[in-house]
Order: sequence, then C-alpha cells, then structure tokens
Amino acid sequence: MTATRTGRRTRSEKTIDEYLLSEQQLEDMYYYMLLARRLNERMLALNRQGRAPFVIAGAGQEAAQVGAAMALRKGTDYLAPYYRDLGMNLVFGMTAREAMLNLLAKRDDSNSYGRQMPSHWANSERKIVTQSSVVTTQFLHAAGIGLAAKLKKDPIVVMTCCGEGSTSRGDFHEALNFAAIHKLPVIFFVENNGYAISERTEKAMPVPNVADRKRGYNIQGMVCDGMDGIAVYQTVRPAVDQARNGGGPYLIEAKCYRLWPHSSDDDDSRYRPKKELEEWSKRDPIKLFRERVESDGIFPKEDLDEIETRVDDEIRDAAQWALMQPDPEPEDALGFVYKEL
Amino acid sequence: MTATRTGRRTRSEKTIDEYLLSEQQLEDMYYYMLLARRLNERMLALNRQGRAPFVIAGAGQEAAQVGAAMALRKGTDYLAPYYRDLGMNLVFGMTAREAMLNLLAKRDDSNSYGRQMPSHWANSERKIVTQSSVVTTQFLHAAGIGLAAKLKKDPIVVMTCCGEGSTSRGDFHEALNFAAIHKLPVIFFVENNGYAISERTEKAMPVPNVADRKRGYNIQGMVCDGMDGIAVYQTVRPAVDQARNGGGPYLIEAKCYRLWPHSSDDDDSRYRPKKELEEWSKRDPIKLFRERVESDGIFPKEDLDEIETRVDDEIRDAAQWALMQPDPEPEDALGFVYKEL
Amino acid sequence: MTVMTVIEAVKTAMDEAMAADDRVFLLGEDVEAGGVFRATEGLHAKYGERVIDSPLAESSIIGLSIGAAHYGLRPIAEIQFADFIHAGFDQLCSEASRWSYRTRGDAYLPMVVRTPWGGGVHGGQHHSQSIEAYYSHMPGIKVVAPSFPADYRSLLHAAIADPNPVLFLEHKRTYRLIRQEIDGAEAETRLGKARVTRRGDDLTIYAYGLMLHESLAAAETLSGEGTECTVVDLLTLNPLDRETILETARATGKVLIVHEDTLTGGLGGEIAAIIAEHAFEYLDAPIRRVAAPDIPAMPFHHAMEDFFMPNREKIAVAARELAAY
Amino acid sequence: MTVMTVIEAVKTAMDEAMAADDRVFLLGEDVEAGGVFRATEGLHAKYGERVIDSPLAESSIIGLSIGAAHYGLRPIAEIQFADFIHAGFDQLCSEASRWSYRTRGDAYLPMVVRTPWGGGVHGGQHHSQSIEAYYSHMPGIKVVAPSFPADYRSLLHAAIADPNPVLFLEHKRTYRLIRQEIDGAEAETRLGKARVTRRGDDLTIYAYGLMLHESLAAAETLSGEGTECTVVDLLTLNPLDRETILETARATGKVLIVHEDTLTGGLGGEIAAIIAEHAFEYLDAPIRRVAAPDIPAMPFHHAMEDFFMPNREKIAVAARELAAY
Ligand SMILES: Cc1ncc(C[n+]2csc(CCOP(=O)(O)OP(=O)(O)O)c2C)c(N)n1
Ligand SMILES: Cc1ncc(C[n+]2csc(CCOP(=O)(O)OP(=O)(O)O)c2C)c(N)n1
Ligand SMILES: [Mg+2]
Ligand SMILES: [Mg+2]
Repeated sequence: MTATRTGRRTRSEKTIDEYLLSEQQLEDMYYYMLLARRLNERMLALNRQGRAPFVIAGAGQEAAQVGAAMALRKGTDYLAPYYRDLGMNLVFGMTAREAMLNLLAKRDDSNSYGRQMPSHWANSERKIVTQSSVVTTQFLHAAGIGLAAKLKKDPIVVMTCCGEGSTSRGDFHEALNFAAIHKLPVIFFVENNGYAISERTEKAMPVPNVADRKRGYNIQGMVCDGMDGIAVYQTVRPAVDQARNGGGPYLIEAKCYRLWPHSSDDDDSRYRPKKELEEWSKRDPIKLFRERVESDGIFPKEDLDEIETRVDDEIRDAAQWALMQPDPEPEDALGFVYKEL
Repeated sequence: MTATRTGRRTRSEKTIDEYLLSEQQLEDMYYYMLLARRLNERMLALNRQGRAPFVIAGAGQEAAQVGAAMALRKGTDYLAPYYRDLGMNLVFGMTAREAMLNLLAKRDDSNSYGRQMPSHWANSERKIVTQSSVVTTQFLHAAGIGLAAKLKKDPIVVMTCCGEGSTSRGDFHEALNFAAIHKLPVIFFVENNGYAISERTEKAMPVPNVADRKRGYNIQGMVCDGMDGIAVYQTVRPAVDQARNGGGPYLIEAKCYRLWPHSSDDDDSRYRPKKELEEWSKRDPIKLFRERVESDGIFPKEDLDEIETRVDDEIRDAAQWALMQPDPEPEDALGFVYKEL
Repeated sequence: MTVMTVIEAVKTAMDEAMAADDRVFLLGEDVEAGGVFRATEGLHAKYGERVIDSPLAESSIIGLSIGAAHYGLRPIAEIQFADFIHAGFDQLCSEASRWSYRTRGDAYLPMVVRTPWGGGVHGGQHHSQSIEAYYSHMPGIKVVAPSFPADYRSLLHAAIADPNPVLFLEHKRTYRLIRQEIDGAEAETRLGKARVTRRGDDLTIYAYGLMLHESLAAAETLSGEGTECTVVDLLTLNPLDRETILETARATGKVLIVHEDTLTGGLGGEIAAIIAEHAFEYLDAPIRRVAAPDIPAMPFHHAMEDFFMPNREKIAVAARELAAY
Repeated sequence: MTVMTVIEAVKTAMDEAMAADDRVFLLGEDVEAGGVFRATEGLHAKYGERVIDSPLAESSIIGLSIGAAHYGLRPIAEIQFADFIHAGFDQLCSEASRWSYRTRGDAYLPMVVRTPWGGGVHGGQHHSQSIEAYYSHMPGIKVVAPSFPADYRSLLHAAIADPNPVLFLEHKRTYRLIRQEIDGAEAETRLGKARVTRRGDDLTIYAYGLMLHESLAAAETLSGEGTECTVVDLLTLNPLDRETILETARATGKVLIVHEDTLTGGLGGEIAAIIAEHAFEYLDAPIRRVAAPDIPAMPFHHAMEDFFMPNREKIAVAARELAAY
C-alpha cells in the first residue's frame, strides 16, 4: 500500500531533481517513515498496557530502512531483513494491520502465525526471507539467494540487513567472502545505531566504520547518513543498479542512532548517557525530513499534516482491528514441522 | 636440540649483518629446514612401505616455518601451529625421534599418545598448543592466550598458523576482530601454499593476498617470500618485538608453495599442472638457502655437507629407533576423558 | 537468615570466586553493564578488567575461553541465551571436549560456560530452548543444570574449581521465581551427583531445572491422592549419576522421566535406556516420558507455549496412569 | 547386470538427478576436482557451473544452500567429512530445521547435505565421527543413513526430491567395501521407512551404516549356533520408523541396539526408550546396547581404533547373552 498523492501545489522542480526522487517517492518516503515510527509508538503503548509481551523497534532507523528499501524493486528483489526493519517491510507492502497482527502474535499473522517473536519477518510473496533471532545468519541466506539468481541468470538483487554489532560474527565474514569471490548481486546493508544492546561500537569493531570491513574483501562499500532518507536512497540506489548488472556485492553502512532502549525489556539508563541521547534526538530522521522538504518548498505544511492525520487514522484502525482478531489455538503449535508437497 | 657449530672458516661479516642473523642462527636455520624436509621424505617412504598410515607434510614451507619460529622466544612464547608445521615444532625443541614416534602413533608420542592423527602437535612444556583436525579454530585459542597474557601482564607473544584456504572460516574473522579490538600480542601467520587441497586461492579469497584481509581490522600485516627463510625471519622478528611491547596483533602472509600432494592420500595430478610444479620447484626453499649462503661465502660447501650428513644420521637413527618403540595397548583408548587434579 | 533467588545465587558464587581467585574472569556479551539478566551486575565496577564485554560472536566466546583456560586462567564465559550457543558447538565439541583426552591430561581446560536456558518466558523459538541433549553427548564436557538456589551457588563453585570444561545451565524462568533460605540448606558440592529430593514408594520422577519444581508440585498433589513419589533432582546431566538413577528405579519399579526438551532424542531417552538395561528385572510398568512435542522449538504465543511446555498437571496425569498400571 | 559400490551409487544418483532437473546443483569443498572420496568425479566436466567449489567454510556451505533452496533451486551440499559439519550446527538447527515450521510451510527448503561419516579408516578423532545423534534431535531435519548401494541410490533420489532439509549420511568405510548387484535389488524409495533385512524369532538387532553389515554377519554366526535374529536396517534416523521398530520388538521380545557412536546420548537411547514405553509388555529381557565407549571420539592408532569400534564379534557376544537370558 503506498501513499496516495495529496492536493497539488506549486514547488521548485529544481530541488526535486536534486533528490533523484519524484514527488510521489518523496511523499511515500515520509509516509513510510512516519508510519513505522507511529506504529512503534503504538506498539510500545500496547506493551505498557500489558497487551503485547514484547516490542523491538526501529526508532531512529526509519530513514535508513525506508531509503534503502525504496531503492529496491518491489516484487522482484529479495529482502533478508533483521528484527528492526519494520520500515523496510512497510515499503515492501506490509500494512499497518499486518504489523499489529504480528506484534500480537495473532493466528493470522502471515510472518509466523504466532510461532515466532514479533518482528521476525517473513513473506514469500513479497520476497521477504524468514529469519530467526540468531543474528547475521541471514547474510549467508542472502548470498545463497544471490548465487541461485546468478545460476539462473535472473536480474534480481538481494538486500540483507543487520546491526553493526552483528558484523563481528563469523557468518558475516563467510558471506562477504563468498559473495565477493562470486560477484553476487547482494547488498549487505548495516544499520549502525551505535549500540549492540549495551555495547558501543568500539567493543565490536577495531575499525571506525563498518564499511571499512569491505577492504578485506575488495568489494565496494560506502557510509551514508542514516538519519537522512534521501541521502540513503541516493547511496543505495546506484549500488542496487550496479549489483543488478553484475557489479558484485556492496557493503553499505547507514549511520543512525537507536533512539529507544534495545527492546521493551531493556533499561538503557544503565549504560547510555542522557546527554548523548538528547544530542541525537535533535537529528531525529523524521523531523529532519519534514524540515527539509518543507523549507525546500517541496510540500507545504498542509500536505505533511494531511499525511500525519492519515497515518494516525490507519494506526488507530489497525490496533483496534488487530486486537479483535483470533489468537492461535494451543494445538496450532503442531504442524508444518515438515513441508508436505 | 640445536645444531652444534661446525669448523670455523673466514667469511664476510658484512653479509652476516645484513641477515640480522648470527652464524649460529643461520646454521640452525639450514639445519632445521633440512631436518624437516628429510623427515618428511622418510615419513613418506615409510608410508609407501605400509608402515605409516598417513603423512601430511610441509615440503615447500620449511623456510616459512623455520624462519617464523626462530623469531619467537623458545620456552616463553606460545605456538598454536597447524598440521604442516613440523619445521616450527623442530625449532621449538621436537627431536627427530619424537617426530617419528608421532608419525607412527606410538604409545609414547607426547603429542597425543597415538590418539590423534600424526602432525596434530601438542607439548605444554614447549608451549605448543594442542590442535584438532578442524582448521582455523586455533586462531581463537591463540587470541584467548593473548588475552590471558595481557590480563596477567606477561610479556609473551603467541603465534598461530594456518593455510590460506583456512582464512575463509568464520573463526578467522572472529579471532582477528577480537585480537585487534584488544590489541593482543598475537601473530597470525598464514602459510599461503597456493592450494587448499585442490582449490586454488581464487576459490578461497577475493583478495590477491591473505595479508590484505588485515585491512578490515586495521591491524598491521605484511607479505613475505615464504621460500626465503631469512626474509621470513626479517619480517616476523620485528613484528614479534612490536607485539610483545603492546603493538597489537599482526597478520603475516608467507608466500610459499606446496611441493607435494596435500597428503599421502591425495593425487594432485587430478588438479595441478605439472608445469606449475616444475616452475616452483626451482625455488625450493632449501636449495635457495644453500645457494645463497654458499655464494655469499657464509658457509663453505663442507660445512653444509657436514650438516646434511648429520641430519641423515639423525633420521636414520630416529626411524630405526621409533619403529621399535611400543604401540599403545587397545585399552589405552580409555582414560583422561576428564582431567583429575 | 538469607533468602536467595537463583539469579542471586549465581551472582554471589561468581563474586565469591572472583574475590578468592584472581585467575577467574568473565567474558560475554553485555556483561560489563550487568548482562541482560543482571547476573553480573556490579561485578565490572568491583573487578574492572576481569569483566570483559565480548563482541557478538559465540564461537569466539568459547574459543577465547579455551585459550585463556589453557594458559592457566579460569574463564567464566556467558552465552546470553542458550539458544545462541550453537555457533560455538564446533569449539565445544571438536576442541574443548577433547583437550584433555587428546593430550592424556597434559593440557586441560578449567573453564565454565554459563547460559540461561528453558522456556515459559514468552521467549519464542530462540529464547526458550533446551540444549542439554546436544551438549551432554560430548564426553569431556560436564553439564550441570541445578534447580534450587543453594545448589546453583555450590555447584557453580564446583564448576569453577573443576579442571574440565563445564556447561552450567541456568533455567531463566526460575531466576527470580525460585527463592530459598540458603543458610544451612542442603547444597550439593560435587559434580556428578544427583539428589533424591523426595522419597516415595510408588514411582520415581526424574527431572531438572524448572521441571524439577513442577515435578515436586505434581508429587505433592499425588501424595494427597495417596500416591507417594520419589523425585530425583539430576543436577548433573553429564556424566549422569547412574547409581542414584538405578537405585531409585529399582526401589520404586515405576519411572517417569520429565524434561522440557522435545521428546525424540532428548535426555530422557538415555535415562530410559540405562534403566531398561540395568534395572529391567525391577520394572513393573512401561518407562514413561513427559516432554515437549517434536516441533523445532517453543512457539511464541502463550497459548501455544503452554501447549508445548510440560507442567505439573501433565506430569500428574502421567504419574497417575503409571501408579494405576 | 550392474554391480555398484556405495560410492558409485551415490555418484550415480547425483548424476541422474542433475541430468533430470537443472535446479539441482552441487556445492562443497573440492567438488569440482571430484571430491576427496571422488563422489563427484566427472560431474564438473559434465555440468559445469552447477558444480561449485566452496571456500573452506562449513557454516557457509549450509547457509548458502538454505538461501539457494529458498530461492527454488535444489542444492546438494557436501561436507567433506561429517566431523567438520559442526560449524554449520547453528545454520542447521536454528535456521534450516525451522524454515517450514516458523512460516507454516509458506517457505521451505528442498536441500540435501551429504557427508561421509563413521570410522574404521584410520581417520582418528576428526575423520571418523558419528554425528547422527546430534542432528537427529532436530525436528524439521530428516536424517538418512543407508547401508546398501541400492538404498543409497534410491534414498538419495528421495532426499533430493524431498521439500525438506535432509542430512544424508554416507558411511565412508563402506564406500568401496560394500558392493551390490542393483538391478532388481530391493531399494527403499521412501524416507522414514526402516527395512527388516532378516527375520528371526529369538531377538531383534537394530543398526545402520557399517554396523548393519556387522550385525548381519553376527546374525549369520548366531544362526549357525541355532539363534535366529531379526535385523532391522533403520535407513532413516529422523523421523524414526516407530512402527517397524515396535513390530519387531514385540515379535522377538528381546532387542539389541547397535551403533558406532558413543553409548551415552547416542541414538540407541531413544530407540530403547520407545521400546521400553510402547513394547514393555512384550519384553523378555533387558534392552541391550552395543556402542562405542564414552570417549570424545575414535582414537587414531589401529589398536585403539579396533578397541573403540563395535564389530561382529562384540555384537555376537551381546546377542548370545541376550538369547541366553
Ligand atoms: C547469535 C546471537 N547472539 C546474541 C543475541 C542476543 N542479541 C539480540 S540483539 C543483540 C545486539 C545486536 O546488536 P546490533 O547487531 O548492533 O543490532 P541492533 O540491535 O543494535 O540493531 C544481541 C546481543 C542474538 N540475538 N543472536
Ligand atoms: C573445518 C574443516 N573443513 C575441512 C577440512 C578438510 N581439509 C583438511 S586440509 C584442507 C585444506 C586446507 O587448505 P589450507 O588452509 O590452504 O592449508 P594447506 O593444507 O594448504 O596447508 C581441508 C579442506 C578440515 N580439516 N577442517
Ligand atoms: Mg547496533
Ligand atoms: Mg593452502
């Protein structure tokens, strides 16, 4: 579901070009970022009310997620995301109602039908690859999809994502190594939000940037401002086009910041300086985007307010609807251990 | 056991200085390289005679092994070698007789008492860390030893070794990542012999040199000519000194060549071009060394011949002696599953 | 008098061991900040560089501990959730378990790997697993899974003092659920010993972790109905205490093995086999097992989680059938 | 008439499958050159880029196969020796085994992981292991371990056609040791079915791989002494064929389970437990197991290797005792 255009008004075509994004795309970007954030906020509220046992959110990473996902071909390209990537799933077609079904582990949640924790995405039709809670394993799955596509000569791209802390695992190395040797069409997208639960990046990496890890594989890689959705799109889009045309894998790092605790179970006051959080909050990706498109005169305030209202309505509807949906039966724990054809 | 000096003769002191190695060290280097090669040759002969079930040799890697091991402090520094590192074990004190005991899996083989395949080295007294057949795991053991030494503030260095193919494994990444983050005194020494069984380096690495992998960890690393024992020593020695003084880990690649099949079970004619083998044989590290020290007038022919004779005598003795040593009893399979204190 | 929860017992043992022996150090994800279950809270402030945050890499947490233990230190590694230990399977199985064997004790590894296991916490597929069956099939590794705080404390001390690799399993659901007055409480100090927690003539229930508590509750219920159960707290899962297992099986003639792990290939099979071979003449009934169904792991939704988890009711049902046999 | 060895049967099945379905491809170390056991010899020349040398990295061999199978191809991954699969434990247990379960079949993995297992080849600690117990305790994965060439061929075809991850275990000692005239030979084509290879009234022996052949030899010896054994070739180790196991146990009343793996925690425990629970009334004797001693793995020296390995003599001794019970 994408945003429908709002009322026409005059705006500078020049700036539009700079963005490499059409008006519709810019509007979609704002819509998806906002939808992701508001969904996460509502999810946390439901958790506080004791109606959702667990929430793990992407607050602070919406620009990275939406900007990167928009650079892919929906319906064609594969996505092997990680638990924070609600924004990516929305771009790929997940609705607010589906997101709420997943949060509440309802019977009809098409990600895992209540079998996995929330935010363990999956949707074969949308080419979202199922993932576990075990981090970084999906990097190898993405490389395997890239290998298969290369063997079949299908012009697709796979994007897989993880946090900066997850790049310390062996599977990260094995996946980049193999993808580089075989020049596979894989975008390894790392959302560096500054923390792995309580551990700052210095604990996980001897290099200042995740993207520096590309040097051991002689593949291309770059760092982008993960708080700026437009910059993310502008970085990822050319890489996707290159990869699709045999340019081999890319390692792209989006510098963002985890604005919330690790999860609804985490108390970040144990390890995170208030000051730091305040500083970063000033660069809230959604605030930044709105300021920029407003000041550039792309969208007048009214358009943006209109989107906000639409998003709020959708979420109110989604939460109310999802809460009334059926839960799994106890016996639903059984079945599909093995696939029957 | 080190070589005893042979008869004195005049020689140019200048060249000695260039080597950064004393006469004694140069003589030892030749002695150990030769001892390793001749031992491997005798082992293969015993295998062909059906007296040794399995041989995995270091032919072509003697300069890399002896040059690197001589840069360490015997009795102080730790070595976590891999199966080809007979040369390193000799430098650390293993005798020809012990090497033969190990080949024949005799009861008194102090590496594993016949419990492991030959060339799975271990000797706590000599600070040789036991290893399995599973490649690259020892990289993490070495990093762990480095961490322990750092915690205890012991001024030691650990060297761990593997082949270039083994650098594709996750443990390689995890070990270098951790050692780099904590600036541990570890020398990661990779003996690039051009093949992982039948696979050429292009199959294992997207980078031309193993040492290029250092760039993902921002540690120091270098490539040296693994066929030149003196060059290897000159490369490794400064790194060892640096590491000992808190300089952090090093990734050193020695370019050598596997002159023999992978093991006594392998038929390399299936995958290796004869021509290539012939070319590399011209650079046999032992031949090169002898030519160089002879032409530089370090050792006259007689000295070197004398060493050859001594080595041959030692090996004849070692083989005869080892063959007569007792085998393990069947029941020796039991015991030491758990250590009792 | 001191009442301790499981998590307090674990933390106390580590604190005591670190204070007594400076070779002991901690390595794991987020341990400096206290760990996600707060088992190491305060220890970084107290012991500084002896409490080390590892990168997010389980193979290295185990592999580094092997190296450090070989060097002579006494690492206590923490795997944040048992479900994530599998990347370290190779280091545990191919290396740690064989270190002493392959050198005939010339080298050995005084190391402990602590990890929270088990379900009932809405952890879903990857925060609820029972991993003991895999890791108990590794001669050379000892596996411990206590149930009461006093045993957690004494057995963690025993594990740290042991010269062999010990996998120390902490049932996360019991961390704050189970409390015990520990002064003078019975505490097992030896690895490899099970405890007969309750004596009854009619049948024996074997369990560990959360299921031991559920089994005791079921035994209480059955006692009210006139059926008296012996309940064995296995404590150490590898090596198993065959003597206690066989003595109790012979004494009651009917046995029920309970675990949270899935049925097929779970530890219950081995215990059943030991009894079926060595106490056969004493058996008056089929050997029963109460375990989770054979699905990959705990589903997330509470309705399915409850369906998956064995509990006092399910145990009581099986025990009644057995008693009536 | 065509006589095939085990290795020929394996190669033939792969060749046939690749010829019939271009989604099938091979991934593993040294497979282009034919593999260290020559199981893939000639296939690279014949199928080109569909036979792919992987780097030396087992987690990726499994993880890449998962991705490729998810995309719709049918990877046959080769792990050079079963002993080296453990770095892929996480990818198999946490990912492959749960792919269908956690999506209710929306996604699934038609992939095969082939690997040579077992001892008796002077392989020592890390080229001889039995790994089936670990990997059979993963609902969602199927584990197959045939004994005869005809079954190797037909079951490898079945594994390739199956929409689930299948671990296909090939006993390396039998690769060239066991030959069979395969035209018209009985060949099991279904995963999950055991075969009664020999019928006898006195006792039943359960085995697989090399030990199935050793068990048949022992049964022959005992037959000469007047004791008739039923011998069950398990073929599929997960899921187990409970029907055949229970039918034969009930028919003979005495059972002997044989495996090369170490005793404690081995697959024999599960089989014993199934029988002790569901065929208890029919049992006339203790359930016996013949297995390797509880040491980390096969020692290298032939004297210790022979001591470690079960064989026809050890099986015959146990069978005689059981018959005499
Ligand atoms: C293999 C594994 N080990 C540990 C965990 C527990 N865990 C969940 S998220 C997390 C931190 C991940 O940090 P990062 O990769 O930076 O991603 P972020 O959560 O910051 O987005 C950890 C340690 C896990 N899920 N998987
Ligand atoms: C984890 C693991 N996988 C596979 C093997 C089988 N194997 C033994 S040596 C070898 C090749 C190693 O190549 P390299 O690292 O270059 O060392 P080299 O033998 O060339 O010295 C392989 C695949 C192994 N020993 N360990
Ligand atoms: Mg992070
Ligand atoms: Mg090599």
